[in-house]
Amino acid sequence: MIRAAAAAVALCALAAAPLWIPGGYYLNILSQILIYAIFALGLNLLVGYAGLVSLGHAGLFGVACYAVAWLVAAGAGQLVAALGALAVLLATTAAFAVLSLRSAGIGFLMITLAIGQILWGMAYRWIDLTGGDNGINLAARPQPFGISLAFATPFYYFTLIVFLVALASVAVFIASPLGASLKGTRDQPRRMSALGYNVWLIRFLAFLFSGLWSGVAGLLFCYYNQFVSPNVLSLGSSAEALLMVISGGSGTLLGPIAGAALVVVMKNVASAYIERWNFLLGAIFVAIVLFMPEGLVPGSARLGRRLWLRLRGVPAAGGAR
Amino acid sequence: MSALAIKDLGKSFGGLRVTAGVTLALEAGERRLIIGPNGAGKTTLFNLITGELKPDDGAIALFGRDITALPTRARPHLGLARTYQIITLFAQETLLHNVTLSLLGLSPLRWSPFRRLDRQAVLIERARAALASVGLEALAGRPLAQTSYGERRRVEIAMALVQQPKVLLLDEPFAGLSVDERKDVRRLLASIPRDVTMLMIEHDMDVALELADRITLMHFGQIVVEGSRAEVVAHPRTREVYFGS
Amino acid sequence: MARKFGRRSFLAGTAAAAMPWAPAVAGAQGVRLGLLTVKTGPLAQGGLQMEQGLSVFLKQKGSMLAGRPVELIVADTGGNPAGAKTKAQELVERDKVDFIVGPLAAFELLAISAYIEQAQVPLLSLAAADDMTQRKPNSYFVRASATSSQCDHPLGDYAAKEMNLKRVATISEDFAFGYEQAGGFQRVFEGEGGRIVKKLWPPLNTADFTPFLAQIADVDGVWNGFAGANPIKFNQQYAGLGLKAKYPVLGGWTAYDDALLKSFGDDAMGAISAAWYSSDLDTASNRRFVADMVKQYGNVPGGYAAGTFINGMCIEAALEKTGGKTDDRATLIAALRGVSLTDTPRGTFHFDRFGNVVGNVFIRRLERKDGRLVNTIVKTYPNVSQFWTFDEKKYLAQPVYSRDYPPLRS
Amino acid sequence: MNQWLLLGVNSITLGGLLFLLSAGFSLIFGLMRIPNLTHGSFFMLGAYIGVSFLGLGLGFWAAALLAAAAMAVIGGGIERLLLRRLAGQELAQVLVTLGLSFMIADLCLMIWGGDPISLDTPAGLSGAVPIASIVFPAYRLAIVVIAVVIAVALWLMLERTRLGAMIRAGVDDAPMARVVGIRVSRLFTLIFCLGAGIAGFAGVMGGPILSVYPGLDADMLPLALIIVILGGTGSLLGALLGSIVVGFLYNFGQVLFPEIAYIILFLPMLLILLFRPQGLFGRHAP
Repeated sequence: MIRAAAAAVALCALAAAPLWIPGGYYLNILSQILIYAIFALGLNLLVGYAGLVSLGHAGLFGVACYAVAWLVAAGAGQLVAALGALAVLLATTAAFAVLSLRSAGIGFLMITLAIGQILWGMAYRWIDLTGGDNGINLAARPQPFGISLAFATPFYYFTLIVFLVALASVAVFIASPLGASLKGTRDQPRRMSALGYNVWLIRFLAFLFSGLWSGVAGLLFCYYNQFVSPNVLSLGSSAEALLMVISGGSGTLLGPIAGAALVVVMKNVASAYIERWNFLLGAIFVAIVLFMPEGLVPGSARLGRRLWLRLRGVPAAGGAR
Repeated sequence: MSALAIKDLGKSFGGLRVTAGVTLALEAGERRLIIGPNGAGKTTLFNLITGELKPDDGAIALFGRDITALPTRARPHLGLARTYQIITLFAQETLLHNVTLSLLGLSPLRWSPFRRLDRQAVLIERARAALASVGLEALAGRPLAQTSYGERRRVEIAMALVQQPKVLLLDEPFAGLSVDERKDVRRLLASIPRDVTMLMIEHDMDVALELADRITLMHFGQIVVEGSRAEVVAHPRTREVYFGS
Repeated sequence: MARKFGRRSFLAGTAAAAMPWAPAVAGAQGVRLGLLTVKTGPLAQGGLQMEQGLSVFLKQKGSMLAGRPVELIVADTGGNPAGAKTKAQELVERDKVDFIVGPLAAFELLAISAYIEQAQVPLLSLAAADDMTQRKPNSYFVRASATSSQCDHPLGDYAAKEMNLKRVATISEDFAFGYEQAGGFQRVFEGEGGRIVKKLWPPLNTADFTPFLAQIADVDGVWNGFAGANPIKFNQQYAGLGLKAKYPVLGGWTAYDDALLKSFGDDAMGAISAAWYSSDLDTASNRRFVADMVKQYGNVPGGYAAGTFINGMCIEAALEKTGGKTDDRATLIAALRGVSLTDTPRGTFHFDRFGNVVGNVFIRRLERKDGRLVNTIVKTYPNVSQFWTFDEKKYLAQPVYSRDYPPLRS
Repeated sequence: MNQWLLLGVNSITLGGLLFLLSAGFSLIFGLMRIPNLTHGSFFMLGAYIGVSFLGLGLGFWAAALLAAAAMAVIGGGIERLLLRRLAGQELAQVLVTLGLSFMIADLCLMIWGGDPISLDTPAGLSGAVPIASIVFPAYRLAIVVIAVVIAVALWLMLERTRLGAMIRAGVDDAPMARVVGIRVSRLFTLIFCLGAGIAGFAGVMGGPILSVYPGLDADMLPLALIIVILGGTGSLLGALLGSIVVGFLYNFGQVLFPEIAYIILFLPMLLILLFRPQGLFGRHAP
């Protein structure tokens, strides 16, 4: 009940954001949070639910970014460009997955890092295609059903719809038999094989799903900035997305969203007031590990429960087990 | 036709031969006990049968079908199930979820990304029934991490049984259990339908012998003696293996 | 602290922090100046100097330009394109600035170019991307520093005519700023009879340049276009391999920027460089600027600080023309592009029709004087246009300088 | 001809410097299974601390050793206060080591400013040494000597001392080492001190070649990762051979394959991960 009510309130607040957030600037920040939240939701499918830590996901985010910008620049219509970009993205993701799923654990992390760096290097050097560090400009945002997304409010709603679809799809997936299978492969991969599951294929499908949302976020990012350069594929970008997932709470539905909000707000809003915001962001990550190692969302829930019990006079220890 | 037929199976780790020329045939419905000192290669044999290890040479057949090259994941679908000596379950999940996962492993439903697992009534009822059959129905909703060792052993067995295997491999099902728990598990194993072929590793001869039709003694990765209880006990090689004389 | 002009006053900051969405209230008739710079990460070196230069300028003016008080709002882009875009939006939409100074890097500038055109806010950037004032111009853009290739055209001329070099190898980071600088040098140098025999392109994050330096042989000189922290590394390694004794070295403005002089050892001595600013220049405003920079920050200024200082002068001159008014953006940008100044730290300059500077380029030699390193001006090329002496139309008809253009002659 | 000789010599000297960078990373990774993403920051912070010691008028070697000591203390503190609690929690380790690297990078910017700082080559090593038909900086050759000395010292410690035996036992099987009474937790702190100390020392040693600048951390960390992947994890010999292989790949790769300069190290790293996950010289996959 409480959950449903909270979800309804959050949904209303998001839907009414243009009313209570004055000014396009902060609405744009909110759009950015949603874009990164989609990215983090996608990455979390691997990191949190498959137990596969990727340090190369910015590569997928970036490939979609470049593909749509390139296709539009080459004269394709927006819809064709978006679909084409998704096709390119899925092909890249499939190759990425086939290579990296040869390993798990640290090996997986290192392979994804290497592939990510190779994609980044290609963005710099394959100048004919990518424009090198000058990047590619996207002439205009798309106009779905004739609605212009040029301004902050319509773009925000467009992003919000995509975000809600992403969130719903991830929620459905996690509750599905396939989602349960994925979590099983995270906890006991060998046992899962012995139970009749195709661990590799389950991971592969999760990778595709993860790549899909990472790439959709890349598309939105390209529409938002109307510009793409190698920076989006850098190791720093991959690390940033991973930090969002872990700091918010990996393997939880809402964690990545909280992590995305934390990083975007620190980078773009707090940095206007705090000169050493980068230090502060690092310190927040360290503090999260110290005080809520499971991440912001599950950690706050745990602290909140303890506080609630204490307020009601129940000894804290008694509430736990 | 044998339910499970193993022919000349060999496996080495580096220079160490852990299984050598093992040949074994189980008739349908047979209950076979494997005994042998630690390091005799019993669990390795199980891992070879399930495919978790790849044999260097030899062949494994299930009901006449050669499964030597078949991946591990395909074997449960042919009716092969096993339990583990070292418990490898899903510690954060409930008992019911553990058994449901086992059941789901054989169901095409496992590929569905859309349906809700917690609404698959048929599946869940079967899992619940399996838990009831091992006497754990009351604990169905409890996370596995909060159960006792004996309860987990029974979950292991429930997970194997729920797959309705034709051939069941049991790796030390009585290990680490109390006297009372042993009785429970013994009753449980005795109640398994007679048409299920069973291969069991066990050190506790007293309980195991009651369940077994025939006994195979392994030593240094090889089969030393095979026969009825009396034959094996009486065999001089058995003494040699266990008493070193 | 000398930084007090660098940011909003503490009070304003906290008030805004309490109500972050409240657009900061402009002072009575305040002119609002936004600085897009980089204060975190690897690019912070130039970014911090940009802030220092503009702060020194505003302090000299008592924070009053054309009779109006000036409020400076500093935004840290973090040195990436998306950050630049968001911070540009912050300055335009939340802080309602009248001018933006910055950003630093070309990829930041390119990321916000379309937005600036649409928002109609005059932008004064140091980023050098040639095409921003050539093939893809922006009508709200003004560049008082130089295009990437602008200083290297005269350097090519100087290398061929005055140094009599015949065969030169070029080495620069493998990205657009490197290509455009090297292209400019090559075109003029080869036009005057010289020949580029090898072009080397180490990737941006190269730790050791030795594999590239090992390929240099049989030349009269080596031109480099490094930027950021790489010039220090390059000159250390170049000298360490004994190449400095064999082949004289030339460089663009970022390679031997005056702000780097305190970081160089003797390794860089004798280097010939071309720059649009030199702290050695003897003009009244430059003497004062250098003195103030040394006094307030202990730094001899280089191009980054001088660039924003000069941008401040341009803004002041434009405001004086419009009578302090900033509302009519078309008039404002026209006034800004019409600015023509004589006494500036870089001497006389004006803007061309694309908003790019036409002004001095100094050829300097790095020497030790009174125990410290200085770039001594050995020749001044006055009124250098971004098109050098080429015909503008023909110039624009050719592609922008790139890795393979002009091609290496075989 | 000269070019190839120069590249060959430089491959070995660069390998020496890279060994100093990666030895600590490899030890920490091998024993504690922690992918220490702060390692590049240790290298950079060590170099900056060395700069400050040099500024106090200390000699080059004294500054390098003191920087190493300071980094050992800092590294030990990080292990005691933070990583200690996170055994086996890979995600939390990634979060905390990356968080620390953000903090260290910004701290260096605050304290030492953004300008690059060059370290003077120590007196006596500033000249060049003729090798056949080329001349080569004496300092770079000295780095090889130092790398060899440190490699031998580490090897002796690992193979010939009781401490080394305990470390080896810990690398092979930490739970078993605990059972036989080795205080693994103290061992971890010690290894972290050692790893951070060597990284800090390497930062100062690299100063006269690389200089010190913001972003040095991010330039170095991937190199340490590549070396450990190529050489194989947890073995000193692996780190040494991996460093030399990277030295050769880097030097000859940049010249022979300029078109793929950006990925000249990551491509081999990927191939090794795919086809020989235990590394060129390692025994176990990571």
